[in-house]
Amino acid sequence: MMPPLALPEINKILLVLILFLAVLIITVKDLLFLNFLYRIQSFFIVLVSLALYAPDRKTSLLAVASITLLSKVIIIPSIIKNAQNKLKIKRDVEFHYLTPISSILVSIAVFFAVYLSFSRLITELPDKTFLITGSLSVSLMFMGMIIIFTRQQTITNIIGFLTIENGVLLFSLFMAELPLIVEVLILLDLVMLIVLASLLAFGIDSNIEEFHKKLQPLSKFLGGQK
Amino acid sequence: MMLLSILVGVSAILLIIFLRSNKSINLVSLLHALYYAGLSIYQMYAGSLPQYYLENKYFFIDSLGIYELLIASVIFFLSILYLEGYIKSLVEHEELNPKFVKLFYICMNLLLMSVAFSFFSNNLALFWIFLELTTIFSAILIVILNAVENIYAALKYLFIASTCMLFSFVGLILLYAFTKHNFGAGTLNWSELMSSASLITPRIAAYSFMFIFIGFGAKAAIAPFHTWVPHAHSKAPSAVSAILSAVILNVGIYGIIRTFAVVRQTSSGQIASNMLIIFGFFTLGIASLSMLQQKNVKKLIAFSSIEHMGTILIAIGLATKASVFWVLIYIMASALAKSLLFLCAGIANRQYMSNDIDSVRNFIKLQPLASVGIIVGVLAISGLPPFALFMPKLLVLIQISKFSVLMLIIALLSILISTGSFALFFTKFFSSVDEASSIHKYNTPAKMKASIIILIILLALLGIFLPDRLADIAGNIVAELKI
Amino acid sequence: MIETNVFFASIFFGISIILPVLVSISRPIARRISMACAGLGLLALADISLRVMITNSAMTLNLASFYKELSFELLIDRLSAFFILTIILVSLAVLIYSFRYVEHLKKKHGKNIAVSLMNLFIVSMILVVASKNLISFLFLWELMSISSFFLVYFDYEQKTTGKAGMFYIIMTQLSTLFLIASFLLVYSSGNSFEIRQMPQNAPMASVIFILAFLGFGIKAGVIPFHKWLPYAHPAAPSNISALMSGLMIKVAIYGMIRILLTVLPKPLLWWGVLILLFGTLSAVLGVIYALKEHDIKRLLAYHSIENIGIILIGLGLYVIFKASHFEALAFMAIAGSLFHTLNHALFKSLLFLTSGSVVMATETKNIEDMGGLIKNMPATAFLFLIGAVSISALPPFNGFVSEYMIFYVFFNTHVLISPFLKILLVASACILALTSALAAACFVKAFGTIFLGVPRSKHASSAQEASKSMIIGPAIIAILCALLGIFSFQIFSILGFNFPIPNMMYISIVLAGTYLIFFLLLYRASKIRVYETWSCGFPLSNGKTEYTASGFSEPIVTIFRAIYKPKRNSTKEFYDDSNVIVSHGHAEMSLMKFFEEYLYAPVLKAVDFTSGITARLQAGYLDLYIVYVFLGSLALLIAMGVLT
Amino acid sequence: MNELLIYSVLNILAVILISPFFMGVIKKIKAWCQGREGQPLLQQYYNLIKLLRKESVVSSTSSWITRATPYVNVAALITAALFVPVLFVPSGSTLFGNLILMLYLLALAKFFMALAGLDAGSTFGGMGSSREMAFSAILEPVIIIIFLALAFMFKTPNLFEIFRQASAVGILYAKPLLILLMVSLFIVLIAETSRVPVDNPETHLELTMIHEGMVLEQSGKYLGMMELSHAMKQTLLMAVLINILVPIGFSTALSFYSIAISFAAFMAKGTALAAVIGIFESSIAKLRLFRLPVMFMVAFFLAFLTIILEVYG
Repeated sequence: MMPPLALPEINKILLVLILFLAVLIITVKDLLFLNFLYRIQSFFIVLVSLALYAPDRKTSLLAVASITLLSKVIIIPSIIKNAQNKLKIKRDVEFHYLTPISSILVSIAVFFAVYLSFSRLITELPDKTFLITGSLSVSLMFMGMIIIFTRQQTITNIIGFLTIENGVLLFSLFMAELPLIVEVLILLDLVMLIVLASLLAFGIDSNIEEFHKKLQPLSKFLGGQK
Repeated sequence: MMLLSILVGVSAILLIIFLRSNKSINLVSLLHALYYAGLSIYQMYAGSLPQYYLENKYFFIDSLGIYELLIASVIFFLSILYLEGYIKSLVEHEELNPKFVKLFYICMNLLLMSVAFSFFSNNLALFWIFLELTTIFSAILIVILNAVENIYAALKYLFIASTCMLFSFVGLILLYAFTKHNFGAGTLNWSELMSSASLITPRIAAYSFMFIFIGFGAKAAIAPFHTWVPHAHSKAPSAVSAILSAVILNVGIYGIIRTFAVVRQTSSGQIASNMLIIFGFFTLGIASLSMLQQKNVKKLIAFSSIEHMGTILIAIGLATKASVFWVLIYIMASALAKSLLFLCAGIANRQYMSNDIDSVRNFIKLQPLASVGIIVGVLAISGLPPFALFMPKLLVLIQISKFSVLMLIIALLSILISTGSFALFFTKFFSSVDEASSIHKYNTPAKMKASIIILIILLALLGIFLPDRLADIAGNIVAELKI
Repeated sequence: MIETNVFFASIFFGISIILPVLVSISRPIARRISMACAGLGLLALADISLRVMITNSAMTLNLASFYKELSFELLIDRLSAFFILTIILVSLAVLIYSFRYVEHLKKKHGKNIAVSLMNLFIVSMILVVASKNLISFLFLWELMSISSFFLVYFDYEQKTTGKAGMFYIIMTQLSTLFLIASFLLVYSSGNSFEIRQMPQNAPMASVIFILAFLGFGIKAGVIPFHKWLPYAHPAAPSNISALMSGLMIKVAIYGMIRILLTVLPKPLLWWGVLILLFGTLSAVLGVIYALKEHDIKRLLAYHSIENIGIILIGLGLYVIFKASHFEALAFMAIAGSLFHTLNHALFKSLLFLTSGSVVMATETKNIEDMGGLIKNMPATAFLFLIGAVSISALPPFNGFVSEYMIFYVFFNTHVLISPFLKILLVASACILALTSALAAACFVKAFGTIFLGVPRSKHASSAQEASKSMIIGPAIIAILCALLGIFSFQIFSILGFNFPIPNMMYISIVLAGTYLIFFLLLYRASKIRVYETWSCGFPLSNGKTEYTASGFSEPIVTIFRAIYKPKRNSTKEFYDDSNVIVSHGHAEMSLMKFFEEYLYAPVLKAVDFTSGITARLQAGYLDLYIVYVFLGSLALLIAMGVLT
Repeated sequence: MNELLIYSVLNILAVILISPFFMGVIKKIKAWCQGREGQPLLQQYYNLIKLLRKESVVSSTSSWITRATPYVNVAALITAALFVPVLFVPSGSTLFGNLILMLYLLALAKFFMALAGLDAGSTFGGMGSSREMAFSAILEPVIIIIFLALAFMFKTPNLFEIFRQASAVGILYAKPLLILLMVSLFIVLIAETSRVPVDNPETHLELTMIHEGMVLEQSGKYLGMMELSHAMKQTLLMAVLINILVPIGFSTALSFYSIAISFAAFMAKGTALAAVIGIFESSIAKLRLFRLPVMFMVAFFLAFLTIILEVYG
């Protein structure tokens, strides 16, 4: 579980980069670029797992790295790209609830909250790096959620969801080796993605905003007005 | 056993792929459900529990699993019985593409399998996987209808449930990492966790329970993670709604019970208890208030099942022997009542092609059996005698009253509000009579009627008498969980 | 002997409930067999309870068991037997009445179900009263509520019925919830569901009492929880109204008495004051509201509230005197209130049944459209009159005796020590007097407008006398009303109580004797000529010039305008611009519904508002939902950090 | 038992026989006050006898209620007469003497009278019944509180016992508070017997009539019976007032002489009270209908004051 001393530094740098990418994802409007950013983020995760692999040479980590590379860096982005092409949407312009700047501020706040909360665990910790890695990856999850709820396009939402998943992946990479289950998680992810993408391909030719308009009568009778 | 189950499942799916007529497909699915029902009943009487399968004990069966499996398979059986006529009508009205009927049944069988296997899993991670699979398959069952709303309902379901489930995953990893640290070898096996729970550091237990709770709570419709429930339930075909509310939510609760039982062995048990109770009350309150102005019949039932989940959560949180015993009976009774209501609402949906209560006219005259079903269902779900929910509800309330009077009052108030909403719904539903309206009567197929009748009978029988064997099983569960 | 009786009774009841549902033919035979069976079952039970009543013994019975100690057990002691007998007497008459009445219901289908539900309702009431433990009490109590709800809801096509049914079931559930809370506290005190005495000085005693009082009070229709009565009664068929008003609200009284006698046998003084206050309020407001009603069944419903008030006054007196250690007076008070319970059960069901016949004959519930029915329906009119006289507490009928017993206790107020209590009781007695006088006024109005004078509508003039079973049923009750009044002293002696009540037998002999003597003396004294009514020379051709029911109550409305708060709305339209020549106008007078406007509406509004907010928060936007997840999980995380 | 029987017969006969006389006295006094000579004192007896023999006209719309009411009235009043001893109190009986029962017997009579008022379907009858029931309803608490006050003072609700105590002590010395109570009782007497500030027994004008409206349709023997019972009611209420306030000469034992003295004393006191009533009636104007509750409240207040003084004094 414990990587040698030099490696945490690399990992920390990678982690910070991943978080930075998440921040970018929060702010960027162009969907293609968004997808690209996600691809890079996933790639960094592959790098993280490789960095973790380096000291112990556990093959399971290598497997995780390769599966991640395959699905998250190659397959999923291309599926999304396909869907995007079908939907003919280029940009996701509007922001809800939070402006990009406040999103970033909230993310920082969330990070501190998570950090403080996890610091309660410090006495139990075998590995003090957990505090920083763990809270960074959990805040990545929260950032993913921010992406989902500030954006309107389903595709952005999916990327948000995938960001959350990246957070989980990171968390599990740092915490423990659960090769089987992590791999299954990634595969499940893939299945989910396929379902979502086919959903998009089948039914949705509009964004949620238009859908809200369609739903106006319904939401009125529910008493909701936004 | 595992192999047999897989074999049965796979062969059922293969048969479905090769068979042509809808009737025989339905029959195969029925048999599949019947297999699990038979299995659970057989284990109930014959098996010495728990039994482990596979070398590393990844799969097992114990009383809680058997009990949940029995409920789930009965609901599956009745829903599939009901499904044939329902699908026919869906296809007739072009709400379902005939091409998808097969896919529908395949997903149904896969859902059944994943539910059953989630009960068989002796491992949190495996359980997590099967739980995730239930999300995917049930989402497909929702999305399969030709309506945009269904897609959005499924999207909400997928997004909310999976997001929360990812938190569960974090919890799992946390637990695994620290059991590895403490036990020497990491484990997520229920049986090992239970037997050496005292070795888990309390704080870690609390944190992982919290993370796990978010995900399982979302599957179990616990506020504020419940929001997918009304949408998914109202848009799904009624038989699927019945399964969603009576089975899928229960799988979530099952996970919570298991994890809670582990955490309770540590000194963080109290925190977990309080968490469950607080969330239970929050759910109860939100759900009962949401019911009041609900005009969509199926949403109303969905909120009611959320409300019941709140009560169940409170009772689990109280964690006394009696509360857990009665909450198990409660789970069974509410599952039956909810599915009865959904199946009857399905008939209303076929009759008026809408779930809106304003479109209902002359229901008693058009659908006498479904009317009886709704009457019984509403009575049963409101916890009124002589139906199954009365006693467990009362006894759960007793446990609450022992805990605190204030909580009792809050619980009673929310129960009143939800009963009131049902009364509103009930009177509106039946009192909308229009002699002049010329609604064409929907001829309910006999099989649909049969499943409703069976549910009514079950609810009535369990209302006046609790079979010894069921009580024994529930008692065993309490012992197994070391409550 | 007892076992065979119970056995037969349960078989008969079983048949009476199940048969009409199974046999779905529209001919009356199944219904009749069912009602006959119910009657036989009642008779079989009557034997047992009479025996218990007279010998003052008790018997227990184990019916069935749900799980381990959760069983349906019966215990018939004297109190239960008394209530069972009350239920049996009224139910028998109602069954006889329903024999024909059910056939007149407008529904083509559903008559069978109505009969089945009615029998279930009767049986569940009996079983509630006989319940030995709280579990079976609650179970059967709910069963009773549900069956009565469906009976109220029987005429479901009407919009008003839907509302009435909804209101009824919500109120009845509210009552059950209070009861559950109270019972759970009783349970917690000793981990047993047995209806038993609470441990001495239990700190929860007052809480238990308050909760039970609220629960039973709502069901009994105590003001301000009374609103369901005037809604539910007009909606239900008349035989059901008779059962509900005559019996079901009495079951609530039974519950209250049971709590006071068995569970909390050492009541505190302030409980008595509370009961007395609620009782007095219910009595006087009940009758005041009744006076303004012109819907006959609603009027009767308000009178039920009034009489429940009187019963509660008796109970309150019991507690006050018991807590002050005047056992004899306390006993008299509770006996009075029990006797009034029986009496009210009788005469109220009599009134509901006869008014049911009237409603059926005239096809209206509005008494302003009736009139002169005494000519076409002499028997019904006579029976109604007996009911009216009894409920107005006029001697020598039964209503008088029970009210007398309560008054007697009031007249002994001077034994109490606390001056506050003395004054309170005096005030309460005065209000009780006012109540009974107003009740008499109200029944003069009701009887006068319905049966006397000239018919006010076509239906009223062509009304037909009710069929035989619809006369025999009420007639039995009417005879009982008279007998229970005249032989009250003797009946109490047989039961072993010597109360200082007047021997009504002698009074009746004197009354009847003088009546007869004068009748015989003056029989041939003069001729009798029949001629038109003198009306200042105006012809009295139709009912237009008659005194109306609203006219009748006008002086009372004016006197009590502080309570009614009559509002007068009038609008005028004019031909010319300077508003001089009135073209037409509209004027109406409405009476304020105090409790609706100031109690029910605000509560509903608040609940509605909150539920509106919750609905709006779940309006179907995914982003919003993810925000909830975000906030929820963040909050959990922070809470964990703070708490652990 | 024997004593009771004698009491019953004597008391009933006395009340029946005396009642019209007091009516006559009041009429006479009123006539004198108006400067008329007035009818003979015994005119009421002649009237009664004539009415009882006269042909009765019954409305075609009316039912048996109209015909039964006079009998019920007379029967109720005669029964009530058992409860108020005018001549002597029989020893040790609780059978009669019950204030509440007496009150309710009066109510029985009133109930039927009001029904009869509605029976013929005429507007006047309805109006009479309506007003009568309304005002007697608000009078009821006043009567009860007076009786309660009596019960407070004498520690018994039994009128026999009260009379016995009253005649045993010179009551005004012992309980001066009774004066207050008797004022209330006087107001009740005025109201219950439909006298001037409340009702005007002389007119048949719809503005004023209450009691007369109800008996408007009665004639012949029926009217006679109604008049008789009305007079009896007055006598009974007067007797309560007299025998408590001035129990001088009232007999508590059964003997010929004492009863004769008692009779003479009662006639004298009754005539005096009747004169007071007549003068009172002549010297006051009819109150507006809805001002009446105020007057009743005065009576109520006095009785309530008595109780308060009794409780705290």
